[in-house]
Amino acid sequence: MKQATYTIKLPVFEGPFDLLFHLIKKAEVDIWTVSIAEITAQYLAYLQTMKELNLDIASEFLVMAATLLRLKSKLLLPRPPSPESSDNEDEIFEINSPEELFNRLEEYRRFKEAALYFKEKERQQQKIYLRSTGGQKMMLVQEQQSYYTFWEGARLLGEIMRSFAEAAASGDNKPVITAVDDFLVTDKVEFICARLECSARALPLSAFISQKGLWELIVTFIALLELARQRRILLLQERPFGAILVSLNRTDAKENLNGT
Amino acid sequence: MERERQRAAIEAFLFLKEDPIKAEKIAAVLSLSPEEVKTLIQELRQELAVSKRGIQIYEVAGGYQMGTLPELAPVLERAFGEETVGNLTLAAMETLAIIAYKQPVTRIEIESVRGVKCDHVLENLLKRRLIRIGGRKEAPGRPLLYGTTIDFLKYFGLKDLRELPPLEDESKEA
Amino acid sequence: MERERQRAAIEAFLFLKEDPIKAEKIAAVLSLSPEEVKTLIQELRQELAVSKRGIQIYEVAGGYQMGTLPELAPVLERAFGEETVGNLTLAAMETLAIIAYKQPVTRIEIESVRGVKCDHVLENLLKRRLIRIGGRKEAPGRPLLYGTTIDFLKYFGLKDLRELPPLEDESKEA
Repeated sequence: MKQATYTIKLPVFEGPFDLLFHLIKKAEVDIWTVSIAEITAQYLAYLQTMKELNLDIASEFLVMAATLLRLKSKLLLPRPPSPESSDNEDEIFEINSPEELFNRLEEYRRFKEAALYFKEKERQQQKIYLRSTGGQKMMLVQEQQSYYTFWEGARLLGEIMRSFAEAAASGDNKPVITAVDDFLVTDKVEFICARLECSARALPLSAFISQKGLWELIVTFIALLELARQRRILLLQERPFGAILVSLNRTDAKENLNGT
Repeated sequence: MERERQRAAIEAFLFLKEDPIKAEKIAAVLSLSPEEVKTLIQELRQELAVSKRGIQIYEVAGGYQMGTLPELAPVLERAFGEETVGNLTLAAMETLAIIAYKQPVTRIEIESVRGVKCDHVLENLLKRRLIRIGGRKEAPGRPLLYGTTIDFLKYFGLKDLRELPPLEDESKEA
Repeated sequence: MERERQRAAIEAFLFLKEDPIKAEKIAAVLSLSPEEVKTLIQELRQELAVSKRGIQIYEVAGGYQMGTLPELAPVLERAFGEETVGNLTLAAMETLAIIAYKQPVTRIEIESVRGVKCDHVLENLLKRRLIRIGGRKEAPGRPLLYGTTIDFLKYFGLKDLRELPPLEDESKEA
């Protein structure tokens, strides 16, 4: 869906502001003195040239055009003393006066220029090769998620289990199977929560395993799964294949307790 | 440990470390003051820069990091192949610029500057770890707040955020 | 490209490559002869060695590789702590020694020298890529044959297998 929208030529401009900005520049006039009517006319002309209009992506441009037309019509009328309206500022294009439009365009221009600075910095920086990337240019982190939570994909289950197994196997003790089932899932759940409660930061999986044997391992794993399912804990990972950390889901623990 | 040895140790550190390393950290290991470490690193940097050595030391993201001489980029590119990751788009640059200067900032605030929806761009920047979610704004709907990351500094080779040039108008106002 | 630049490029190469890199390969990229490259590297090596720089160039596994100055090991170990890979156990060393001298060799042969079961150790060495399976012996049961890897040479800083010291008994026999 999203890919298909790129069939039209619009993305030359990064948005209606960008286009407006371009038009103003083309008219070679100062942003403060340019006639709003003139920009509007140019803007509409530009919209006209877009033959195969993809409505989805062009809607923002159309809204902008409407805004400009409204501004133009307002200019023809005597201005009310207090333009009280813009309370619902959820609307990106809620612009009520030419001043406001100019201010916003001006603000946009500043960041647009800052973006050029970044572009130049990027260009410079990409001439420097780092060792960490094995001869590739810097920052090859392309598709890195800042964290995963458990629900974000069953495909992560395998990885979590593997990490868990690794955490369990670290240390010299290999899991030993004992007949005594002295660990109950409910106990372990309590233990995990208590442990997390008094820890300000997220803990690694190994924090919950005392190397007592295979049974405890299984119970711990089930307890963690259960807690994750109830959304009482969060499983965090800073990068793929990184260590998995467990923390309390403090944000909406209450709702989730009733959730299941 | 004599001075020559200390310099060698710093050089070895920077060589082994893949991320920018702070003077404080080096200082702690060598039992030196951070100032001494900084002086030694400046010396080394200077020396490497003047003699145009293949390896240089850069000041990035609050620490120091080794990298190759920029002039060698064409040769190295031939050797190691073209970059695989695309550069950032202009839309991404604009968005990043807004976040860098206005952080912490909400999506709506960014969009109102740019005049376009940014969810897609934000998602991409998050994935590339150039920005992060830094909390929620105490406002209706508790919108997420975005800020830049250390990787952002590394990507652009910036020492810290203060290195950003002042925004044009801000400087006029000041 | 002038000589200084060539040297810088070689330095940058070695810096970026984590594996030993052959003179021929560097030569191909810089459009130089392998002899020229070797001369330049010798110069660089000499210079780094004399001035006891933190980074040195070593001749390993038929190529060149950058590494830190050996004298700095204690400081660096302190700095990186547990980050360094655990050392090999004595059992692993014994097993490696047997494989290095007797390769290609089967598990039974190794075990008959050491007098203990080795499956566990072998598995570990395989994982660490210090040894590899090089085929099967034409014998009953067609057992697997083990040999050492390039990583083995790197791990011990050997140029090639001929650099191994002669086995005590063999030299006596000779």
